[in-house]
Amino acid sequence: MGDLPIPASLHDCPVVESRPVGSYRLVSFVAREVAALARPGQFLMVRAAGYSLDPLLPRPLGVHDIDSDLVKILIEPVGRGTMSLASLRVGDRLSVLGPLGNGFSLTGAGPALIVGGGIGAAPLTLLARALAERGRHTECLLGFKTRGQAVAAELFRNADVEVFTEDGSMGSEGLISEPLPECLRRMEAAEIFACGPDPMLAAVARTARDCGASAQVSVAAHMACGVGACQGCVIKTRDGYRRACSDGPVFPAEEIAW
Amino acid sequence: MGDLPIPASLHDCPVVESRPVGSYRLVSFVAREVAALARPGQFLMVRAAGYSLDPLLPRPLGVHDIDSDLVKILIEPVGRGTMSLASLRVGDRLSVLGPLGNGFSLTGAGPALIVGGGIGAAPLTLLARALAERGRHTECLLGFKTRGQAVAAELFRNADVEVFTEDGSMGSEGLISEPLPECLRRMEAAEIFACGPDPMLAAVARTARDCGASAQVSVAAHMACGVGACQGCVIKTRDGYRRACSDGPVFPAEEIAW
Amino acid sequence: MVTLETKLGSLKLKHPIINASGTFDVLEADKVLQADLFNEFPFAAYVPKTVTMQPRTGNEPPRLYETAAGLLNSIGLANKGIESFIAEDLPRLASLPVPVIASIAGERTDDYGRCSEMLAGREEVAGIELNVSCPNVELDGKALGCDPGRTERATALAQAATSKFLIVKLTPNVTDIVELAQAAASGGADCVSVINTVHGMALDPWTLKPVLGHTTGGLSGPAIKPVALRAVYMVSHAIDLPVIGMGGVTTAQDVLEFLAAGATAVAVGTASFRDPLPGARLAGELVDLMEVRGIDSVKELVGRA
Amino acid sequence: MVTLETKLGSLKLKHPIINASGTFDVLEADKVLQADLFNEFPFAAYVPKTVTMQPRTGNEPPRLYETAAGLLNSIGLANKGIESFIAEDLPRLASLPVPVIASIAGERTDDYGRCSEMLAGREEVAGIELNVSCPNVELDGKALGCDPGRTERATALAQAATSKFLIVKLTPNVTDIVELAQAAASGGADCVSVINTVHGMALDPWTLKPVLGHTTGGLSGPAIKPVALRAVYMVSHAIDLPVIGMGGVTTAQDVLEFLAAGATAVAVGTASFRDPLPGARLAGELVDLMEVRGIDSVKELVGRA
Ligand SMILES: Cc1cc2nc3c(=O)[nH]c(=O)nc-3n(C[C@H](O)[C@H](O)[C@H](O)COP(=O)(O)OP(=O)(O)OC[C@H]3O[C@@H](n4cnc5c(N)ncnc54)[C@H](O)[C@@H]3O)c2cc1C
Ligand SMILES: Cc1cc2nc3c(=O)[nH]c(=O)nc-3n(C[C@H](O)[C@H](O)[C@H](O)COP(=O)(O)OP(=O)(O)OC[C@H]3O[C@@H](n4cnc5c(N)ncnc54)[C@H](O)[C@@H]3O)c2cc1C
Ligand SMILES: Cc1cc2nc3c(=O)[nH]c(=O)nc-3n(C[C@H](O)[C@H](O)[C@H](O)COP(=O)(O)O)c2cc1C
Ligand SMILES: Cc1cc2nc3c(=O)[nH]c(=O)nc-3n(C[C@H](O)[C@H](O)[C@H](O)COP(=O)(O)O)c2cc1C
Ligand code: FES
Ligand code: FES
Repeated sequence: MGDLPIPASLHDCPVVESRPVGSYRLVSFVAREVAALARPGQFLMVRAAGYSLDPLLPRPLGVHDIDSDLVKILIEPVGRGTMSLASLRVGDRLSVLGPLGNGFSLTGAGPALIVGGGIGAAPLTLLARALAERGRHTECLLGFKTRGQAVAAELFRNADVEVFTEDGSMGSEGLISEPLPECLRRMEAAEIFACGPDPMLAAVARTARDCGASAQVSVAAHMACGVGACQGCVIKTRDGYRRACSDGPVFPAEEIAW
Repeated sequence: MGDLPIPASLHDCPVVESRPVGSYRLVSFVAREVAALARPGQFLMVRAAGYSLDPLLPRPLGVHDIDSDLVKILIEPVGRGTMSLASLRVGDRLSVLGPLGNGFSLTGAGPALIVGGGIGAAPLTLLARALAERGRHTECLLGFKTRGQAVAAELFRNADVEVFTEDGSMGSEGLISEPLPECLRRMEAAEIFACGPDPMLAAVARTARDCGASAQVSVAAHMACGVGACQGCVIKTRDGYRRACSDGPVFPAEEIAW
Repeated sequence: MVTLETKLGSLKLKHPIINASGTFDVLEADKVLQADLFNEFPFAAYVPKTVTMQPRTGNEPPRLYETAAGLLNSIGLANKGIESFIAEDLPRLASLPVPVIASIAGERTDDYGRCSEMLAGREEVAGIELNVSCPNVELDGKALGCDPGRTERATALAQAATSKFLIVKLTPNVTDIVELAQAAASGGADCVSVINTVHGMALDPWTLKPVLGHTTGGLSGPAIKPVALRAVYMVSHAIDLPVIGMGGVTTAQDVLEFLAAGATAVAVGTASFRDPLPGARLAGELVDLMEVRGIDSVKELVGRA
Repeated sequence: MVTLETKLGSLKLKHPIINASGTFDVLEADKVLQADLFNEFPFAAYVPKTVTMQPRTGNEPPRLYETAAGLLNSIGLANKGIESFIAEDLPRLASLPVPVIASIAGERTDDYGRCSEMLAGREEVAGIELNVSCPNVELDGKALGCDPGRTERATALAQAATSKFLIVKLTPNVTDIVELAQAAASGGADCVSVINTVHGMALDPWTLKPVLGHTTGGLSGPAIKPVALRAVYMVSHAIDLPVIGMGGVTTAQDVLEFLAAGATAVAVGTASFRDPLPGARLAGELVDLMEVRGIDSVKELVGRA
């Protein structure tokens, strides 16, 4: 996926904003080079700079948004790494490696459907904007567990967004896999771009195949190096194990062995 | 030394001030119970509250000052524990166990000489005030490596303080062991109270013995529990190993096996 | 409704969290801490510091050094000797509302039998833990706990001397800890404790000489949790005795994981230095973690990994 | 004037910091990172990922999990096989400005001889590291690196097959690592690497099942530094060969301490995941630390603990 890889490097970045967005946390930091280079679907390896050796390693986080020199990430605090990143405050510093990974390929044409599940929505804002800039008709289906997460949909601003929650506390009730086929047909969408939990991505892959659309999916895996060196982040594909960090994180849906 | 032990407990304390004092850092936090109970020479086991498991354990720090509900500590950043404490900012929280240890015994009488070396001066401010309140003529000899540390002498406010630095960059040049005998004689001091590096404490012990004064010294040791449970903080005394945390940190100088 | 009550062999525990030997001293804590320890004891059993036949002054200081998420210690089994322990401490421990598990170590293999015999008639003692694994002393020449034959013999001697609940505490500093667990089982142990500290060392950052007076020490704390969890998992799958899991337990989540890995009870050591009375708090938080997972009892939890 | 130049047996190194096998891949890094790696290589030698006779796909994912100040991995020696390594990678590595130390592991003891023979004639290869200690695979039945006899034999086979600088990489997962070091020395090793990862395990916090697809894994990073430092100290005092120290090296202070403990060179593994090119930075900082201590050369530093 994506185009030619762009050189990544390690950046020391001051946090300039950190605010809650529902149960997520939106953190902005200054990172001029990353802001200039990053493309939709790429990710960063992010950790707090400082004396502590715990958490030890950076965590992979999607580039959520770019605003001149500022890079924004959206964090779901699920474990010690993300919790400690979510607890950083203005003035704290981040160590950031990136931009990394292939990102979404934007060479296609025709109507595009963006599908996001939970925190998987984070990197899709940048993508929605990039597709719109390319003049492609784009709609977004975003699915969340509950309202506390779903309020993150507001971060998609001008995009055409439909929200689903499992408990019906915001938008329509249900999983996005349900409206997906109907929506694809209505839009006559040629291409799906998806990021979210594995079962959602598998459903996207199935639906795309059934409807004759192509699909690009961004997968998740535990990572250590983020640059293809450790073989730690592999996922099962039709060609055997491939690295989520440097062969991905975006893959053509049909390549993944679900 | 000291009087009856006073029950200690674990407190969650917000930092309300953190500012440099030369190369040290003065940190104030709210800890009503500690403020009410702590006596000169007692210490606290202090760590940052939060997700990180590194640094793992609290560090022993003397109670430097008390101001109604506020407790103040003076930190010399020498390693990862003290550096991470020194990097905390207003709003961060501390986990504080204390007050701990016996503290200085204040039951003596007559002129008192306070001797502090480097960061060993930290707990002596409270002591200087307590001795003055008891109407005892008190003078302080404070020795430092260099000016960056010696500016901490200003924290002794109204006390009668003489400063020495090894490089002569502030106060008189030299080690405090040099003026010590002369000062003791001039003051006709009955008692010395000292805290600082071991060689300094040993010099104090020798001089006190030679001049017929008594001396209480506060010793340092690596600690884990701070409450007498782990046997980790022992120092050599005439009665064999004794715990710096619960048998000390203040000992009669003649008991220590230098 | 979640219940934390559990049985460790013949011992009834009100919850699965006990203290690790050498890291919590109720007699000292009672003097220093604001807590009513003899009425509301925070752990489900009390394990005092290991005692030996003769009093020991312990190793040369410094005895402690913090490492990344870990603690090195080289206390060297400083203790007042089993006679003073029996005469001075046991009577006071009698009024604790929880079972007392005495911990003993031998200078020679025979000592395990002799110490057990001395404790055999004492009602205050519910169980005996044989510490065959302290890395900070070389009692009896080479570490007894690394040798299956001698571990079995020490256990058998203790077993012959007393009918009390017998626990053997294993060292991780061996090629195959399962072999040692099997030796303890063959010797007649009722339970094994897994693990004692991991061999380690630190240099003073400035002088570059060993920090610890004893040169090397034992590593404990969160740093060794993965090592301990694996040992608990391996041992509990290999032998039929209950396992007390320990090594880095700091949070209720850690307790949950050690139980899932196969421990029937869990001991807290180094974490007591972050919070001096963690037992009751961890038990409370454990209930919450079990509730959200729909797990009703410790029994259901043990070994579910 | 501080000089960092050092000799690791017959290898000349411009400074004492190299990379640990499996944690840094110059061919991948050159694609991804903004750095002129083939001209300014950040380490003093390059050790590629271990290769085996046959290609290996490696273990079932997940293969990584972070623990307190540590990292568990169960990669399982995923590699393209020694033939592809020789055909595809070696020619490209030839232009590196530092010595290349190939790392090999055997499915059977004989493989160490066969792989060494295949590399013997290759000019690009300055040295060979025998990885007898990967905890994530059970090649050849039981771990060869825990058995002194087989470690000696594997070393002797390699030694017979090549005159290249021969390093044996030891596991800490044994009762006595010195015994294994002595076996490597008897087999004809020129150097030993100390240590590979420590056995460990983690459970998923939510499901309470083993996180790693392979159930257990190898622990690395600062958490194991005390274990590694002790091993380096013990081994370097016991045998006459140079030691490459590794295990948790993250800062220049760590490098200093490993050298003081007895290592002649130091390898950086997990820390490369915090900073992808730490070698040159650490070397620079090391100079400062040596200067303030009045230490002029690595030689003066090695073993001074
Ligand atoms: C390419 C990529 C982009 C990502 N973008 C974002 C983002 O924009 N915002 C965001 O909040 N999260 C994102 N994630 C997920 C994030 O990296 C993980 O949630 C994080 O690594 C968990 O670390 P932790 O220490 O908080 O949790 P841990 O304590 O390590 O684990 C908590 C739980 O999360 C699971 N987990 C741990 N590490 C990962 C991982 N790397 N990937 C998936 N699950 C994991 C564990 O199995 C466990 O159940 C992304 C992941 C990838 C691979
Ligand atoms: C009763 C008592 C009161 C103290 N009061 C103060 C105070 O008010 N302000 C203050 O800044 N410091 C005080 N100290 C010293 C402080 O506790 C140590 O500097 C601190 O523990 C070092 O931790 P670290 O992680 O920063 O250093 P480390 O990285 O652990 O070590 C850095 C250096 O400090 C030495 N060191 C480590 N721990 C200790 C220790 N507990 N005692 C002495 N040396 C140690 C090491 O040998 C090493 O050389 C006090 C110590 C005691 C025992
Ligand atoms: C300071 C200290 C003293 C210890 N003393 C003993 C002891 O006397 N007997 C014993 O069996 N274990 C002793 N241990 C080991 C602990 O009981 C426990 O097995 C080990 O520390 C691992 O648990 P943890 O990581 O929770 O501390 C001691 C540990 C520490 C840190
Ligand atoms: C992800 C990963 C992969 C590794 N792969 C190898 C390997 O292929 N061959 C090998 O000899 N050691 C391998 N190791 C072990 C390291 O080379 C090193 O010995 C160990 O990690 C300790 O060093 P560290 O704490 O600096 O990482 C690997 C370690 C990690 C973390
Ligand atoms: S994270 Fe190391 S190869 Fe992908
Ligand atoms: S620090 Fe534990 S006994 Fe003093």
